[in-house]
Amino acid sequence: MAITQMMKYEADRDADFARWATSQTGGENLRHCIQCGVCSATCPLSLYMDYTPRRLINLAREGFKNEVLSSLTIWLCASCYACRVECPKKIQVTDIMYALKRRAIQEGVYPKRFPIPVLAKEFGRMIFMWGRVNETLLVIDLFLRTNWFKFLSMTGLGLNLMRTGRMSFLPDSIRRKDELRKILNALEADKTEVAK
Amino acid sequence: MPDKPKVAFYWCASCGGCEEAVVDLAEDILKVVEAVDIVLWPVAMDFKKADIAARPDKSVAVAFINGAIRTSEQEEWVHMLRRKAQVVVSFGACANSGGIPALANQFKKEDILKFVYEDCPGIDNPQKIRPQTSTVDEGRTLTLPVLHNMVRSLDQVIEVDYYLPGCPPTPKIIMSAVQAILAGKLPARGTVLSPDIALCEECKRKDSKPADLALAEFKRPHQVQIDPEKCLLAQGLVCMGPATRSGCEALCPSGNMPCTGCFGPTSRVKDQGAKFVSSVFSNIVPKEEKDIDAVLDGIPDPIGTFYRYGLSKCILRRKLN
Amino acid sequence: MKYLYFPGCSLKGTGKAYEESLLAVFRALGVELKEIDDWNCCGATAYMSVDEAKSYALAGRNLAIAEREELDVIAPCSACYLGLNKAQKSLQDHPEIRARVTKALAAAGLEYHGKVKVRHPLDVLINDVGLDAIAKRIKSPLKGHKFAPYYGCQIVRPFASFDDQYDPKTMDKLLAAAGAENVTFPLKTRCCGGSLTGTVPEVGLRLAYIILKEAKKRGAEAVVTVCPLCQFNLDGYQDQIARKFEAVDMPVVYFTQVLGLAMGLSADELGLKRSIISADVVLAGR
Amino acid sequence: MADNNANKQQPNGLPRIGFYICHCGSNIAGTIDVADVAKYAAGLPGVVVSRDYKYMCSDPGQEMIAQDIREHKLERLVVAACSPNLHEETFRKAAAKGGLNSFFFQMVNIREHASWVHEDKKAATAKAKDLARAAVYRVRFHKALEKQQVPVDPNVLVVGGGIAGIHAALTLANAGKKVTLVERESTIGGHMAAFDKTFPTLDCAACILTPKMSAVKSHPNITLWTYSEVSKVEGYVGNYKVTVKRKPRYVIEDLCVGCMECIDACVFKEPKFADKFNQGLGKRKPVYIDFPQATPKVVMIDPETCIQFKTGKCKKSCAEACDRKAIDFDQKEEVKELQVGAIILATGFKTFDAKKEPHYGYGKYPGVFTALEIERLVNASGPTSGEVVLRDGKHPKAVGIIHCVGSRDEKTNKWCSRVCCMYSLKLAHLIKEHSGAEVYNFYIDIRAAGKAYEEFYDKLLSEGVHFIRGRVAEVTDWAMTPEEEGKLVLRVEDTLAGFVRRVPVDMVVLATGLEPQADAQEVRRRFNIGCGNEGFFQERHPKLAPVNTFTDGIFIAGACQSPKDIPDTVAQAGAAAAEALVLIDAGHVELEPNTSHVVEEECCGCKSCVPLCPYTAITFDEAKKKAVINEVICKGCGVCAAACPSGSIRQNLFEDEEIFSEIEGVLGK
Amino acid sequence: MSFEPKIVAFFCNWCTYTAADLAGVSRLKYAPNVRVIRVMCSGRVDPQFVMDAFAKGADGVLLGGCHPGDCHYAEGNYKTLRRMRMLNRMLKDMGIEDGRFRLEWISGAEGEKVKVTVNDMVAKVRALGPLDMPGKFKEWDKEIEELEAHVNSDAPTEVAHAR
Repeated sequence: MAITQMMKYEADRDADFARWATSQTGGENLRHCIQCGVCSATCPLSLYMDYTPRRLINLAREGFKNEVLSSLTIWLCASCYACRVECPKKIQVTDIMYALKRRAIQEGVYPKRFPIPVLAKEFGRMIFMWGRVNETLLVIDLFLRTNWFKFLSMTGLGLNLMRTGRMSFLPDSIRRKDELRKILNALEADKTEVAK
Repeated sequence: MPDKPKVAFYWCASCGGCEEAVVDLAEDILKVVEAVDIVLWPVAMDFKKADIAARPDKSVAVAFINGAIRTSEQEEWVHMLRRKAQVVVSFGACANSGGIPALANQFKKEDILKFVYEDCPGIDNPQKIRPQTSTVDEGRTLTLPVLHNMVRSLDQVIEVDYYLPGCPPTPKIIMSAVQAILAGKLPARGTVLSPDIALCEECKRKDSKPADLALAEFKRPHQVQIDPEKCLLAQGLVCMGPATRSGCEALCPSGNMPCTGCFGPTSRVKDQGAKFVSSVFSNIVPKEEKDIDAVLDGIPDPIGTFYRYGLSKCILRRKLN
Repeated sequence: MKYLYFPGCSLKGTGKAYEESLLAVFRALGVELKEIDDWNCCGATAYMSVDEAKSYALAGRNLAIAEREELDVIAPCSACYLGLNKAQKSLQDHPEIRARVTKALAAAGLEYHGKVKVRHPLDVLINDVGLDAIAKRIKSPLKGHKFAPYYGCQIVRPFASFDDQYDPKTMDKLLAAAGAENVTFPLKTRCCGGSLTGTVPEVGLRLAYIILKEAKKRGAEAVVTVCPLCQFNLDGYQDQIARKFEAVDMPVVYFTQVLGLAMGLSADELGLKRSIISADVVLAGR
Repeated sequence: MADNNANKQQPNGLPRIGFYICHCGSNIAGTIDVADVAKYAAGLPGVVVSRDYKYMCSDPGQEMIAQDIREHKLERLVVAACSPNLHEETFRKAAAKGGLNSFFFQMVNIREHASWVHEDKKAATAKAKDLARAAVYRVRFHKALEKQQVPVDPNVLVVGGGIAGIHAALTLANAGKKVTLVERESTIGGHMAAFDKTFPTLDCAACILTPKMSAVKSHPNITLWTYSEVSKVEGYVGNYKVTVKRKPRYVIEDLCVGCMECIDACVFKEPKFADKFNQGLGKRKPVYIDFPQATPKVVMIDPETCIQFKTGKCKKSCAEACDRKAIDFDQKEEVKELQVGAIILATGFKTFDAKKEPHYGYGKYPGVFTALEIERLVNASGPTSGEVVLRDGKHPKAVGIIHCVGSRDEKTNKWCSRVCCMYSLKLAHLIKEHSGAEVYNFYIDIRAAGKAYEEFYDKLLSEGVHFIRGRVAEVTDWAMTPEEEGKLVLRVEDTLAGFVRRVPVDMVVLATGLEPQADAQEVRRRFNIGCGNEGFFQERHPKLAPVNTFTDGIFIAGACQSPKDIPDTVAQAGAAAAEALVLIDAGHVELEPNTSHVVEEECCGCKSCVPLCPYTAITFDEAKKKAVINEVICKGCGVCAAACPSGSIRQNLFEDEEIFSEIEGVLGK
Repeated sequence: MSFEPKIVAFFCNWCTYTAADLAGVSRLKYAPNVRVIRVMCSGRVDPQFVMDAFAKGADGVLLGGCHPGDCHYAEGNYKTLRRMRMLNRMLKDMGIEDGRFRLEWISGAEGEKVKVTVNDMVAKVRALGPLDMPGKFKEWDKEIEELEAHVNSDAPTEVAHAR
């Protein structure tokens, strides 16, 4: 059993990160957290998380950026909003998770080969390309990029879907693709402008 | 025998009604004519501007000026009269507070000219000709006064000593003012020469006014069969009497029409319209905004209603553009 | 009655049966659905992890197109329903994001005013069509059938605009109108695992398993869902669940399929053959 | 004297004004450059003295003003300091001490309205100058006024017969004042009468409360009206007229001795109807008494369940059984009027409705109880004689107490209800003692601040009660493991351990929080006092005037003001009684002279003002045809002054010219 | 420098003035642009006061009273509401933009609302820009000050002005 040091120094904190987190949509109430843990208790996935949502909230507001961004927790959030509905301080936990996911992708610190961030990026790419998502192509793409072996385990499901006519290998596309691209590009340009 | 006191009458932006009012003195006018020398009265006598200009300063005992001030010519005249006269009496609602002409302060000068010379139905002016202050015609330069951007009361242009209220002032208050002046029994400068108490005091309908009006609706005179005895406000009509100075002996209510406020406010009130609103609307029936609004909708033109004779003296003076 | 219809990607793919049954039921009820012209993906949950403003802009394009007609939008997929509604609310609450998004939409000649109402078919069936009208169309009631009504998360959370957040009842009422019995199901609004079932099955499968197992324990012959992803997770992964936990063998159908059956529509037109776990038990007795 | 000063004028015709600005330590001077403001004020027209001083409200500060008034022949006084609600009276007295009429004074609020709410020093200083200038302009127009003195009625009304009302009534009665105690329910005692033991001492609630209840009943100075409600309050401090409705209990109170023969004789042989006092866990008959020590000890008949009321065909065996003929089926509501000088509101609280947290399963799972229900269950005189049993009669082996139900939650009530931690500890102790069950407390924070409270927590810890720090997400009956089958499962994050737990129990106790009474808003309107955002009655000052309200002569005590436990409630009730005594023993009150009056010769008699007065202080003199204001009745709102269409009504201290000059002042240069 | 609006507020003693005191006691921070004039009841506020404040240079006027049903004087705030609804229409007709005059109900417990309202109003009035009625009055009256020059140039011998 490896022995690790658990203590943290003040220098390990990143105050800017904490400020950033509270400035995100949904993060306004982050500092109101009373650490009651109802978010963790109601979360159907907290049993798999490395930090419970409650702990993650506390880490975020204290500015422990590395722990937060590299945690599995943010990727295991399934966006079921149970925590947001239960929170006695009206903290929009789900939206905070989204903000943390975006930041993790931006900084490239998400767990490598972990399928969810890859899915998110592929999803975005597919929308830019076609305007719609073909689930079959998305899943194939995803497993090619992450885990060949797991893909194989899915063949049963694939066959089932084919049998019931629920699978298609042709991308479904919108007609006015440039219209959509104009919108997305405008936001991209706007973002760089904001950054400047 | 010493000279009789010299008196000047002048009119600015007015309808002529104030002149009528002087004539309405009927036989009393003879007493006036007997007592004074009229040195200027454009509506009735042929004096020229030069005649007055030639007079020494303060040589005129009293100048009665009616009408509001809208043009540079009116402005020039009243400055001159102020200089020549010992006492200037602002005569009638227009001179006192802008009167009906001041309702034009709700509009821009340009909009008014455009309407009058271009858009008004019946106008045939394809070249969109507008009056000019100066025009050369066959070598002669013709001038017209400048039309100001807003209508002013007389005291917004020159100092005024006394005010005779009304649209027009009634013969009774004119006569008592003239008598007071002739007798040298003048009150403090700046006084309005009519009782400083609101109109209900002398209204015959006063006793029929209930303590609690509890109005849930406002009506306009043409919408109701007006009860000739009952308080007009109690009938849902906008009667400005409570916010209007008395002295007219409630002429309009006696004629079965609501007071429209031509005598202006009492000395304790700066803004007649605002004060009337404060009074009458405080006690309408509804409590919810939308219900209140429904009652207010019964008064489609608040400014025209509450400032019919006094927009120049509204605290805000005119509409901003 | 006429509505705009936003199918979303799933209803054109793995959730085909939902679209087939939904359109069939609405047609039978005399409600016209007009598909939104050239709609694009709503952004679902995944896009929010990429870019917030763009995610709202995806919804914004659909809403802007929809706004041209003065009709409510029906979004049957829970992710689409929430995605579009959340975008509406966020754009209303956050003027700075709204400004960015409207500017971007303007770049493509689109205008967004936030006028459209995005609604779920359950809402429309209960509140516009009405239970009475539906009851009149029930031709062969599903007597003796017992179902677990399963709503999933995103139609009652975080907003609960047409049903109770903790104990939603609209589907219960429809199923009861169809003559079926509802089992008491405390997991009505628990998460099915969402996209995790596919991406991280070691985590997601357990969530699906808990729901299926509890439905079975409570005596349901099928789980009835309102969401294509719930249906996909609960139906499609049962072989893997059997391997990891135990075999449950529980059919998972759409509420529109059940309703359609009771209205006398055929299993084929309702897409009942598209279930991976055979839904024949639902057809028993007809 | 003031009037002498009034005519002394400066060469420019302005009265001589003294201007003072307070540092308030650094409270004002930390943000506002007071010296600069003083210098600025010195240049304002009329100002002959301008000073800044560390603490104007201190004795030397006040003395300085008095001295200056004499030395500099000041005719007007302006003090820039805190809110007039705090120190206006102080400086009025200082003016009087210097020989100036107190109303030749104007206060400028530069603390609450400037230094405390602004950070930008320059802007705050500029604001202080504007406000100072406004006061200097305004004060010129001030007039000499005198306060009116009005006698105070020595009788007191106490509303609410819980422990707060009982204690306040007894305190006043013992001081020799006549008190009427009005209680809505059929007995006094309130919530405390339903409790079993009290924390942290575990003495029995009944043992300490019932002697006080009987003392109320027997006190010669107390009139006790139960089953009664105040329906109307008129008048003003020292002179309130109160209307009380006495609801019919269908039993003549003076005749009934509480022998309860009628209850035995009732045609219902067995109690059949849910018993409100026992939270519905017990049963009663249509004729009943809440509990044996109810005060007054008078039975009552519930017309909703009594056969006679429902059908008119009962054989009325209760009436027959009563020797004293106390039962009166024709009793009607009575309306009584009272004259009192002061009123104490002690209307208490209600508990949070647990059904508003549906995920805790109250009303859905029979094993879920509220704390009040458990109070009755563990009570030896309760429906189970103190046995802790489930609704099906079984004994629980494990009990979970969920804290903060309807507290500390923005979805329900934001506030901490203050008493739930302690009563949960108490119930945990009692449940364990009575049943031997495993008891789990699910808490967010344990708030045990109070004398011997922490020690009580220690005691519970040592008794082996479980404490799991975490807010429970759900009480449910779906099982994941064989041990969970047939149990209620609580899902919670054990936040101290850092993981989620599922805890199966047989009984769940919801520690529901305290809320304002359902009709608190109506009551406060009736008594013309305020409520805070959360709906509890608003005290005049959170620290310095905790039992006063913004309406003089009306005091508040107990949980109607905010959640509090018994010791705090009793302390506050004593304080409220003391404040009422201060008012009564002063014998008279001084009324602010900010009344309005009609200037007779200016009034045209249009009556516009008459209906505007909510106190009917304005009448129309039919002989003179003028409106007249009765200044004793006038409360000084100024609505009539604003509305008089001919400007013929003046409000003292708020005359038109005073306000116009203030407007000019704040905006001037 | 950006424009700093001047806002005159009339606060009723029992609710809004108390709320402003509470905001102070709670050390809430808000924009320093508001000057409060205390009245006993919002019902004391005469529409003339509002107009006068604008005329004397206010860029905005805020009127604060107790919530409907909560008036310390029973119904004073309803009287305020009714007359101010009418005043609102008149101000609009006179060209004063929406948002420069505002009526808010703020109870004695709502210190926070004072802060929010003041900040919001300051922001909105700042966006509207200066009203500056005194400046406008001066501007308007320029046309009558210029007369002398005008008339003199036309007929210099004829006119001799008193002013």
